[in-house]
Amino acid sequence: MDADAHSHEPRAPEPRSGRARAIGDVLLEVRNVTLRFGGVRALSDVSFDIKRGEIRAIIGPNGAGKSSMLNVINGFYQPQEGQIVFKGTPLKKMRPHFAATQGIARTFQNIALFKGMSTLDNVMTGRMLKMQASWFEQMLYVGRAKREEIEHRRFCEDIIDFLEIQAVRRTPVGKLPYGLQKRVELARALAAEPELLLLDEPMAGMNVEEKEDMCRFVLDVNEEFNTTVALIEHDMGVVMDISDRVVVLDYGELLADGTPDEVKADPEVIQAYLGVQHD
Amino acid sequence: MQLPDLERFDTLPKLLRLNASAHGNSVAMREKDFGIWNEYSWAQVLDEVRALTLGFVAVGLQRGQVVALLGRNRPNWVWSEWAAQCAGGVTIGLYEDILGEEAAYLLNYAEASIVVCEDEEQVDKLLELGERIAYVRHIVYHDARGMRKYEDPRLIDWASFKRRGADVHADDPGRFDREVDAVTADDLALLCTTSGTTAHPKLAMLQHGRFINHCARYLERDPRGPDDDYVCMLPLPWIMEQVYVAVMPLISRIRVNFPESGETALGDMREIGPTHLLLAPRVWEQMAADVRARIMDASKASQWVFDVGMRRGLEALDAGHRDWFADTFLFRALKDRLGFRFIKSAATGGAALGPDTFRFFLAMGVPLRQLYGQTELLGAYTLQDGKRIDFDSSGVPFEGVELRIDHPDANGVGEIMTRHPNMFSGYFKAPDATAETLEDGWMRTGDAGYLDEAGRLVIIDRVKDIATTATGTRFSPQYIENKLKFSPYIGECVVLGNGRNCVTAVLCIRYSMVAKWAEQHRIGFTTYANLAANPQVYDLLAGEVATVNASLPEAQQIKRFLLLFKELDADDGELTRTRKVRRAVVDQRYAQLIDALYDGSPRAQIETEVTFEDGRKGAIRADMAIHDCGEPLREAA
Amino acid sequence: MFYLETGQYKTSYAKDQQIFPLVQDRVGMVVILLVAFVAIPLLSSNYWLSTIMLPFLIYSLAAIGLNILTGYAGQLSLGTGGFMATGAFAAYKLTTAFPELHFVLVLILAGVITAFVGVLFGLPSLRIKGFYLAVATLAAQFFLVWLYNKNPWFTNYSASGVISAPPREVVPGVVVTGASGTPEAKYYFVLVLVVVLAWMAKNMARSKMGRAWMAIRDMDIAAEIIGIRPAATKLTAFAVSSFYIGIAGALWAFTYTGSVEALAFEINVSFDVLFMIIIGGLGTILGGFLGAAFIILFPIALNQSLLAMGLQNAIELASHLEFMIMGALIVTFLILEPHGLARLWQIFKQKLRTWPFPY
Amino acid sequence: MLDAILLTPIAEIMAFPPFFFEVLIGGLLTGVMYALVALGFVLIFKASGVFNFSQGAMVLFAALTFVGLEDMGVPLILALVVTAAVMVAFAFAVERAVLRPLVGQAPITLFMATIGITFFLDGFGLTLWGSEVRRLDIGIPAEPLVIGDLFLNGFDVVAAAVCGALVLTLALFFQYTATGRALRAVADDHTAAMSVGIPLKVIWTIVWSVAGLAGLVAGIMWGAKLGVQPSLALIALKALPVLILGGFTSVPGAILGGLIIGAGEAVFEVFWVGLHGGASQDWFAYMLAMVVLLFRPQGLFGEKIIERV
Repeated sequence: MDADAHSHEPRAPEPRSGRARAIGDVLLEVRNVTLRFGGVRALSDVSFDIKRGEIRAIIGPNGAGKSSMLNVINGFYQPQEGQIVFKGTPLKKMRPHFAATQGIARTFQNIALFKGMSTLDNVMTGRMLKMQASWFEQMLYVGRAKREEIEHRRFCEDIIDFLEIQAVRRTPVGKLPYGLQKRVELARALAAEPELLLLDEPMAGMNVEEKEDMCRFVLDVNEEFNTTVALIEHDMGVVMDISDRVVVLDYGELLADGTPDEVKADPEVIQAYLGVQHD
Repeated sequence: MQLPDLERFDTLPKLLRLNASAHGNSVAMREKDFGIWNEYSWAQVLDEVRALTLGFVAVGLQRGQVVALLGRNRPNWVWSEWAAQCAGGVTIGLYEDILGEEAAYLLNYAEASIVVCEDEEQVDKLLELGERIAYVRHIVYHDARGMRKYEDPRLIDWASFKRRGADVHADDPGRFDREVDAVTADDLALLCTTSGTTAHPKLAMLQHGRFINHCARYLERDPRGPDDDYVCMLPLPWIMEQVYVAVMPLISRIRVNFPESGETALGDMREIGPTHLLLAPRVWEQMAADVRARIMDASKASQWVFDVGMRRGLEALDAGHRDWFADTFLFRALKDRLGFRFIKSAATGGAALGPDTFRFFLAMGVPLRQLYGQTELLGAYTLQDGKRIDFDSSGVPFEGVELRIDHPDANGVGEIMTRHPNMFSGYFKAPDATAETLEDGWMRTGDAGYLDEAGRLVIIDRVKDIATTATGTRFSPQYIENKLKFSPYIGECVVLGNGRNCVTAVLCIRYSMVAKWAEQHRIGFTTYANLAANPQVYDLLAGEVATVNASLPEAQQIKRFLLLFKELDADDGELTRTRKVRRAVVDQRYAQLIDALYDGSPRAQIETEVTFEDGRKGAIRADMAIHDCGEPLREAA
Repeated sequence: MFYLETGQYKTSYAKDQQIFPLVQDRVGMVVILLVAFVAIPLLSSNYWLSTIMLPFLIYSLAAIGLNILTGYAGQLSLGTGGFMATGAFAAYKLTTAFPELHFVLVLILAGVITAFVGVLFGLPSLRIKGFYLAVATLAAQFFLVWLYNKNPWFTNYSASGVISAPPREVVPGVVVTGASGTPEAKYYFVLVLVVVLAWMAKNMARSKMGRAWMAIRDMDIAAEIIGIRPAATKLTAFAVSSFYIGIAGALWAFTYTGSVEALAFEINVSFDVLFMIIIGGLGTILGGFLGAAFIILFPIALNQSLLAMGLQNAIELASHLEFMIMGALIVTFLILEPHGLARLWQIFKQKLRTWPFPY
Repeated sequence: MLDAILLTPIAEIMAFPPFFFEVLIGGLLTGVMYALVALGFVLIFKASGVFNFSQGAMVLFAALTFVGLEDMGVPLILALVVTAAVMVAFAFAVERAVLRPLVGQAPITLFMATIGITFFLDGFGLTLWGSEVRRLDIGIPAEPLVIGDLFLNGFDVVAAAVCGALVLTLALFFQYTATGRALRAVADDHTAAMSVGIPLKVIWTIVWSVAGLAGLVAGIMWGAKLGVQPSLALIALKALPVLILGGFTSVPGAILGGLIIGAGEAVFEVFWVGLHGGASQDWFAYMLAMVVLLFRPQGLFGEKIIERV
């Protein structure tokens, strides 16, 4: 990134106060989570919560354990200590597809799309859990199989329209430019109608314009579908603009937790994180 | 095609009601949305319009009040328009990309009381204007996404607007019919913004009856019917798109198809395969250029078929028949790829179209015709008959249209004056402007042109843009520029000579084409400037200029030209955002070059400021050769 | 000749999602079916029907089966021969134990049994991927063939271990198996089965199940977060794939060779079918047919050309050359067109769709 | 059933332990040869990430070439040298014609390409030399060796000794020489290997050559034991389950895996014959590997695979 990247960092279309949606009770709680890889502690006794309807950012320097945190939340890693409480139910052991059934969807830092499939098929795959057709119906393409293909297509088209990727509907995603791939991945996550959407650096590697678009989409998703969003992002401008509350991790430990303004003012954060970035 | 009895069905609402009752199940419109083409029958359209009409009634739209429409081309845009007219309202369409200031001006000028918007983006534009749009009482929006943050009391969402209409209908089922019956042929149907290049646009008042009658005249010349398809790609507020989409379908029941988005429009058009089409000249040019560019990347065999097919097709065109080889092996495929497989009538207008492009499409079998008109005269009123090959004229006027040339010069060129019984009834709230434009009921078009021996209209230029050399020769720089730009190798050009002793030109090469040409001729180059300075490129362009000169009278021929070291750029203020040359800027910025063109020097130097890709500015020194058209061409290496 | 697509707009998702959205493709399919059902039986000799068309159709079915597993779900298998043998012996045991059971039902049950065996040998796929899995499937190949070969129960204690397929009718009076079935009857029987099963495979591929397979193939981690259960999905792929392969094996023994013997399903059969899908095209139904046609026709063409070159008694040489050329072809395909003949057809079709433009 | 699985075999073993040991040692001796072929796999896998299915075909091809030359009257040493040269040439050809064009492709693609190579090599060898079984005599005495109560096949002992020596040499070469370390570096990180200064294609050619030479030795030994015939390729294919057992990247694993499978299949075949009825060598190795995979996907000696997200 060039030195003056912050001079034209993307501006969210609306100020935070302008957004209309209710922040409710706690949706997910991370309770004293400790995660170790062999002898390395990736996370030490981290606790925080995510409230319904909010945009929650997780920030921290490289290696702070942000991605590990997301991976614990959606069940890729099982923490050695602590637990995840989702919708009031403590979950000792989460598996990714169980997380999906519970309404947690996510995107990856390094796009994890199904490269051999078209945009539409990728998004349709996101509807997997909502489809009930038996294998027999699918084999004959009758009954629910056919009906669901059409119903869910309609739903997916809504998301395609929402994210403005109509023009690449039939394109194999492997052929799409990076920014569009990120959008398709978001579309696939949205197709699952998640209650909690985890975004791992949704704007990494994007240019200013693409970042602005992505910001708008994240805000719209949050507002339109009332989806709770937890995101990791490096671009501080973006984080401060769109998130309601921010968790700061450093070396696997919770450094601060609060509104963007509080976090910005926290001397420890400035020391550990911002200080490094803005020397 | 039997038109309905237009004496009886003399307003747009009555025609709509007629179609819904007589042809309720046939398809009126299609819109590609969410990946498929959704079809709307006339009955469905009437249902929508009825709900919207009564919605307007419910929120208190008075007869004669103005409803503004703002958004992308979609069926609901047209439905709202028809609904407003059913309720006795007058509509005004605002261009989708209109700026806030401009919108405020027009809304206030038209005293619009209701605005129908597409989405959050448009609503946002209006709400930012705050109290400056005081006449606006209601803003109806179609797409609710992102709207929850607004609490403006003027906002009404589409669903509840229609629900209010439905409630009115439930209370009083006869209301809609009474509203429709109350509209008369003399009522205003819409205000149409004129294409003012300067200052604010004026609003032409167009009446129901006249509009219908004029479109019926048009249909006599270019008939269309219920099995025909039109694809709506030009901005709806424009007069011609109003003619094609809002009025003609009501009379002829041609189906209107709306693409999914701007990005997908050409692909969507191909899916439909329209029978009728109207595109701006630059779109036709672009299409032809795209075809050529894509063929250049094709295999040798495809290129051979293309070359042979093109040659035979063009020869056949000139000879007045079709060529089986070209039709079978080239044009059938080509027409399909472009979506012209079913085309019956295609039109272009608004500016000149290059003869090469014209011939290209005619040879292919696309019956392309030039039209000419003004907003005040309800759009086109001359149209080529499509029987003779004719690249210059805009055809003969429609039945009932009178046309004369005011103060013709020796060549018969003068200002075009037109009148017909269906023209506009004046500018809205501007009687002075109306009086200025009309002369005994004749409208001053401001265009210079002449009638050829067959009575066909030939347009030269805007009257005010006609230039005169020091020796007294009148000529149209734009006319010559257009001819120059028909060359695939010339991107932009500025023809000079007003007040000078001869005509000269500053040319900008069309980089993509010249670069390809250079590659094919193994000419090395690094940058645009480098390529433009190449002597062989000069020779190439000299040939192009000579071709144009051959079609011009001696006194109007280009005597000297140079190839500019850079492209004219909107970022440098040399072009408008719509890519028209800003002559004054060019004159001032390149004064040194222009002087060199006239002082006989073999080269010209200049130091000037340019804007780079990344937005930085910097000074550049350039040195260019000047080509003297009297010089014999150097032998190509 | 060219695809003309102008005006082919879709007004519903059902139309947009049909197997052949373009009218030209639908017409083409009808023509192919007419050729298969009318022209070929009319014009072909019995020799052609029984030595070329039958193995072609049956191999196509096996290739579709393997393609479901390898091409769609991304699980490499070298156990096809073993599964085909399973189908053949399951059908044999069923039809000899219950002679009155309709033969189509026998085939389906044989497929189901093979599916079970397939799932059993697919279990390692839950833990391992790629060539690790390939080695595990070799276990199925060697073990199963050995099992049917060694254990006389499977051959109903026949002395020679080679047993001829008993005659079975599909409709009264029409025998479609063994030596007493006419080539026409067998051909039509197999053709109908293959057409129906190929259509079903396409249906699965374009439904939820197919997308789950492809998701697992393309990126299993992402598939899991969407809620796809990797274990269930992989095992389904093994089951469906084995079902197809099992039926193919039963048809092979009952209609083509007419004898049920384990040694007809040696490891080379596994390789042949694998080559079919590589040459034909991974992850397409069409690829199975193209690959099978290639593998069937190629040796014949080679033999003919060797004969034409005057090399009499060249049968052994031909079979060695066949190995060599096949190996070289596989490598060539993997290098030049990893997506096989089906992709070449796609590219050609794309040309027809865009000509004279290159794209 | 239980009887056939447990009681009878144990009883037989207990009844005459020396016989058990004879079988066991015979199996171990065969296992050394498996290990040699497996080492060829490991070498190639470690250095290029290619799972070389054609190792078995290389064994057959080397044996065919060798015996073919010998039958033509070429002296043994010369035949050995020429065959070795052919295997090196083959390595060059593979690198040039297969590996280089496929560089960067998915491992599974390369795996399938080696299946293609297998077919090519089999066909090529058979086209050149014909498919009849050929006897190969390299002068190793076949008298039984008697050690105490044990009767051992003398040929097996010598063959195992030769193979064992080669295995040991390779293992040491891998562990202690600069080239060996470079080869291991390549396996871990291709870019790192470049910085060592050895071009990848040279490394590939080396490992394929070495694997070819290992195949040659194994081919000669097996050929001398069983005759040179197409089924040699299948026997050599057993190196695959050996690897699964030992782990793909572990040299000691390959050796141990070879011994386990050699001994295991011999003992199983002889003492559990009541259970399976014979010819269990066809599949024993594969089934064992499959069962191991179910419980230890990384093999007995491989490192645990941690999946990073």
